[in-house]
Amino acid sequence: HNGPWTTVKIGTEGAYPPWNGTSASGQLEGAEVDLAMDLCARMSVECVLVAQDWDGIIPALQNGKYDAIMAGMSITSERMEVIDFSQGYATEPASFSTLSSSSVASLGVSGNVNLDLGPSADVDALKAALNGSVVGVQGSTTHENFVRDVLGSSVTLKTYDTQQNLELDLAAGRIDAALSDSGSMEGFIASGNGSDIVFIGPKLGGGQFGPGVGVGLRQSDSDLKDMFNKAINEARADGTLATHFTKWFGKDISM
Amino acid sequence: MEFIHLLSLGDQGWGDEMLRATMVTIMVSISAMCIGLFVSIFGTIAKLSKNRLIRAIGNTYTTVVRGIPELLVIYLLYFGFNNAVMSIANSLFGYNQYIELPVFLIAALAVGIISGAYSTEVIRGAFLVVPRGQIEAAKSVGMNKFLVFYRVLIPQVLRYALPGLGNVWQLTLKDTALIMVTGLVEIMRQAHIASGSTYSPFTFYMSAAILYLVLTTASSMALNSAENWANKGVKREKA
Amino acid sequence: MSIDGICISLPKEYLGLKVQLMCDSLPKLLLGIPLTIELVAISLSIGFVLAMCIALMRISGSRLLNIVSRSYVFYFRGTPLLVQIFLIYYGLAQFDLIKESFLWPFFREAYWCGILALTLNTGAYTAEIIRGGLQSVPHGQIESARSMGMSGILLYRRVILPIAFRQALPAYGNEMILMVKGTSLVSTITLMEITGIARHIIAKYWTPVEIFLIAGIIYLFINYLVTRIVRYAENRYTPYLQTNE
Amino acid sequence: MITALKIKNLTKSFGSLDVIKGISLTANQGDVICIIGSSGSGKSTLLRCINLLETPDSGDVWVNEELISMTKNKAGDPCPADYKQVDRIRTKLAMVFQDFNLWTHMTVLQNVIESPIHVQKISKQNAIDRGYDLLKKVGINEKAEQYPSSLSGGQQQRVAIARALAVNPDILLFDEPTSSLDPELVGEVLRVMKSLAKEGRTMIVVTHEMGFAKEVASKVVFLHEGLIEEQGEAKEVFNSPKSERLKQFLASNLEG
Amino acid sequence: MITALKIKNLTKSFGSLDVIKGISLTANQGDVICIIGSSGSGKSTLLRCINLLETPDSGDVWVNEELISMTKNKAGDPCPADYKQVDRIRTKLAMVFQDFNLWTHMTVLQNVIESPIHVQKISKQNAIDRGYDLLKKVGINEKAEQYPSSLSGGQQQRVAIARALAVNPDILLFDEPTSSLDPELVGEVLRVMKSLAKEGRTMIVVTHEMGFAKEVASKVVFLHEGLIEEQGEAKEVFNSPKSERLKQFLASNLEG
Ligand SMILES: Nc1ncnc2c1ncn2[C@@H]1O[C@H](COP(=O)(O)OP(=O)(O)OP(=O)(O)O)[C@@H](O)[C@H]1O
Ligand SMILES: Nc1ncnc2c1ncn2[C@@H]1O[C@H](COP(=O)(O)OP(=O)(O)OP(=O)(O)O)[C@@H](O)[C@H]1O
Ligand SMILES: [Mg+2]
Ligand SMILES: [Mg+2]
Repeated sequence: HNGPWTTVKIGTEGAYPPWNGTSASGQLEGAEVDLAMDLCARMSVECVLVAQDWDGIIPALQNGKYDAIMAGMSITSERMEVIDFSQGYATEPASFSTLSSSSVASLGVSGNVNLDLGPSADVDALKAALNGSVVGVQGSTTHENFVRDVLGSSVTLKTYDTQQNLELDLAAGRIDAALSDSGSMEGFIASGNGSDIVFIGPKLGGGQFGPGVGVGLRQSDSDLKDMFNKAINEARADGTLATHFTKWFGKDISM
Repeated sequence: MEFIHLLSLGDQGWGDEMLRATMVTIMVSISAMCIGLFVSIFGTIAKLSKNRLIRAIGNTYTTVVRGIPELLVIYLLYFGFNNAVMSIANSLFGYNQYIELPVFLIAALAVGIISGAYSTEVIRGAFLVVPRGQIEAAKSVGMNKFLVFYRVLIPQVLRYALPGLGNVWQLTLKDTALIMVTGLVEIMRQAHIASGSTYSPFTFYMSAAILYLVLTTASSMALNSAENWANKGVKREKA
Repeated sequence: MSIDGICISLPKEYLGLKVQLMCDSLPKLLLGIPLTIELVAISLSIGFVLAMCIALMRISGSRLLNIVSRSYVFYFRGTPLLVQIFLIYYGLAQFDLIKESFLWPFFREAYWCGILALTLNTGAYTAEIIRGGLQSVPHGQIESARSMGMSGILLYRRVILPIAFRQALPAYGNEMILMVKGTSLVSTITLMEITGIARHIIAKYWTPVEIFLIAGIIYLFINYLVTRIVRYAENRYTPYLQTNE
Repeated sequence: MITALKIKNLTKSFGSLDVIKGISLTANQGDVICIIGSSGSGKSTLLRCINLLETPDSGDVWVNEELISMTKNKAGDPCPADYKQVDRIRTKLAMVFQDFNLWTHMTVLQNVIESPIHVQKISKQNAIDRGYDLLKKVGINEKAEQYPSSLSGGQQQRVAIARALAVNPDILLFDEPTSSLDPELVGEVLRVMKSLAKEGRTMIVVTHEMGFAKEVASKVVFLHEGLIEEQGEAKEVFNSPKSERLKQFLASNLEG
Repeated sequence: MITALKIKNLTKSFGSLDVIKGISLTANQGDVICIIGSSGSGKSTLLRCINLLETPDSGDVWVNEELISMTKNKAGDPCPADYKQVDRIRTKLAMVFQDFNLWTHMTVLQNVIESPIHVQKISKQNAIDRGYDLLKKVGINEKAEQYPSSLSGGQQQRVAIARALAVNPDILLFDEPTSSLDPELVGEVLRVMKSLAKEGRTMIVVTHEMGFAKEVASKVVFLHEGLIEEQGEAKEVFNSPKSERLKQFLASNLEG
């Protein structure tokens, strides 16, 4: 990109509430949408939000369809090979959920696990409980990576194009359990459509899930990365970062 | 009734979004059909050409595009076209900025290229069924190549091609459902978004189905009257 | 030499395409072929039987059956296959009535939902093809059969149906190709056929163009085989229609 | 002598158009009856009523002195009382159509043996043997394995005749069997028909070939507007026509 | 007297099949030349070579004493030297086809006035007036506004003749103009052709209608395997054929 940034296009999915969703008036909405507006104001650039299916969200960034991704995308080493990230702005643990009537529901909820800290008994218990079941995740996410790496062939993996379709199929009983970020699933449970869904096992962080969610950027745009880092620092310092996430998640998941 | 609320107009319902998306579907379909017809002119010329190489190019186009799932053609264009345009711009003009093609254009192009392959087959077929004798009759009264083409061939080709092109139009209309993957908010994507946000997939996919039915029915009625007009002078075969 | 060996020997990139990656993903994509073929074969066979019933309903003379078959064909030819797939898979699960019924074990499975959607879709198109075939049987050939004492089932079995099927063969060949292509859409409801696997690989390497190119070539090859089979059937069953081009 | 075919007071209309207005006709075994008349006079309809390809409105038809029994359907329209009888009688009454109507999906031989095998339940080998004989008779046995579409019109018509003969019919009905043939092909078909006439086959022939009628017809029937305007021996009818209509018809037909 | 048409040493082959093997022929103004011969003898090909619907391999054609100039294309195949000349000469040489080949997307009148308006650039009103006259001449003026598909074969063929006459040609070429007609329709077309012959039109007619040939031909040409086997006055040729081939041909053709 030549010259100073005046307009920044930001790609998001619009199907991952409360991070980013679509309202009944057809507008994008969610914590990241508010945050994007806030950050752009701080960077003194004009912001345009672009909706993009998750499948193509990284190729479209590389294509130049937009300049940044804010789509609840976790920072991982795998993604770092093809794109760059700003510093993280939020972190939300992942957890498994299931229907309360399901046999795996008896596992119950256990504590927090940081996968960076090595093997955990909670994870082993989870693996044992899920043995032979069908587990759904949104495709090409950290959640998918976790299921592949840790649960491997002990479960049948189903991947979905959106978090919402994953939620629909969990509620419909087509899968035994779903792995997703806790905040999204809490939102679904709270919406009333998934009222018989319960969490099981530990809340997972670190490891495959990476250090948190950040702004995805092209590797060539280091100037834009600096701008975002600076703006995020400011937003964190004056508390607006926390305000945005509290508003949408009902708790502060900012980092 | 829950669905009335969901489909209401205004900020609380998705009715107005669905209608707007229908307009987008219509616009993309029309653009794609036009692009397809434009492409099919060259496709037909290529496939009827005496030159083997040109004929091979024409055949490859129709065979490949009709043999690959539409979804893949759209994906390939969506992800590959920008790259291709940019590398061409780069190698020809040394221009190395991101060139952004509007999603609408890419979507219309993608469906247009598919539609063009089918139109090519239809138009080529129509050329071949114009009775050779009518062309000879035109030559025998002294018409030159241009007159034969313009006064005898084209009117008949149009007539023979019209029903087939009508089918291509219906196909094009339905193929636009697949461009939801490009992010362009047409009927199918709007239904997808709305059903995801409201967790009422049946309501919205059914609405989408009905909207498509309305479009296909209305256009087939229009096509029928066009055919009747073009078929003046042709006896209807007895049923 | 293993496929890995071949792939390594290729240049990493050519014309901006990641050639090695394309080569590596080929065997993975090929694993999707059995499911693709299975979906096509099952939905085409059931769809054909369904289409026969629909076509017979259409010519049965009963008003009710006629309206039912017309509406069915109207709906499934007038809407995109993708809508049909989504409606059956996601749409029906919206109703508790269905989730609690004996049908749920069927609708629960993406596999069966996919087959159902593809079957209903091809059923509608095939019914029209069969109807066209029946209509194209020259009236004189039916009359000459009648004049020799044939009637009823014998007339259908020996003269009308054989001629109709032969007339319909090319159109049915096209329908088979449409079905092969149609299966790519069931990747949207979690089925891992060729396109499903392609999307999966893409999600890992973020290289849609390369992977979809390979997938496209596989489809092209399958459709080439379908064309050859139909061509063979045409030569076998309609030698009198073949032109010596 | 047996009456091969007897028609009494036959009528037939299409909607408000009365096409056959009451025709009676008798053919003894071995008769060759030629039906002539201008276009639209009802020749084809008469022929098609005989083997019930059209259902007559009223009147009776006897084949080999067996009456085809008719009844009325629910709507009050006439229809055959017994479809089995119709199918059986149709094999006694083979028809040769103007445009051949060979089954395009079968070879020449298959066309000929189809009805004997599947309708008359003759053994396949017998049917094939007889089929070859018939094809030889019409001079086309070397084309047995070809498909009809590869034959000339005259050859196709000869196959159609062989096919009609294959059910061993008592009466042959011909509806303008040469009129869709090129002039050069007419000869070969007429030759075959003449040989059939010499064999003593009963034939009812709608034709424009006056030469043929003169040569072989035992009786010529002139149809005009759904009625028999004149009938008699060929020589008589052609050389000294009585009715004004027939005179006109013969004049216009010979001029070309 | 002007030579309307002169052909010298014309040859034409398709691939390895020599169809015309060297034919010379002259037609004076007002001549009616009938070409007869069995199927495949090259009659149509000869006619089509005259107006260059087929390009002759060698030989010359003069129309109204103007030589159609030929040259060779890059591949070494013969082709017209001047396409403008060909188009011009074709309006002097109108052709009437066996299967009419009327333009189905135009009414009868439009068929007739198409070439005068667009090729000869006659004013539309003039063309229409002349068109009606011609349609009246062939007895079909009341069908002017109908489309060809609603006409009978004989009527279509008469329209085709009117269309050919509309360009005011010096020579009319007919290729079996009655052979795809029902026997009853043949008469009406032959009547029109006879009246043209009486007017003194130069006509080259490929035909199977011996009666017509006898009546109007100034010369009958018998083609056999691409060569003129015999020619002469009609009476002479039909009544005392010299060549064995012609005798055979006439025998087989009259018998049907
Ligand atoms: N199925 C039908 N429906 C309505 N009208 C019919 C039908 N078949 C024949 N006709 C009419 O009945 C009349 C007699 O027809 P028919 O075919 O018997 O005449 P034809 O003497 O055989 O004439 P041609 O020599 O032209 O074959 C014609 O006016 C025709 O239009
Ligand atoms: N375009 C062509 N390509 C190849 N062969 C041809 C072509 N046109 C004609 N022939 C062959 O040339 C020969 C003469 O054909 P032509 O049509 O001139 O015969 P004809 O005397 O008009 O016969 P008919 O009376 O059947 O019309 C035939 O063997 C025919 O198959
Ligand atoms: Mg008739
Ligand atoms: Mg010819």
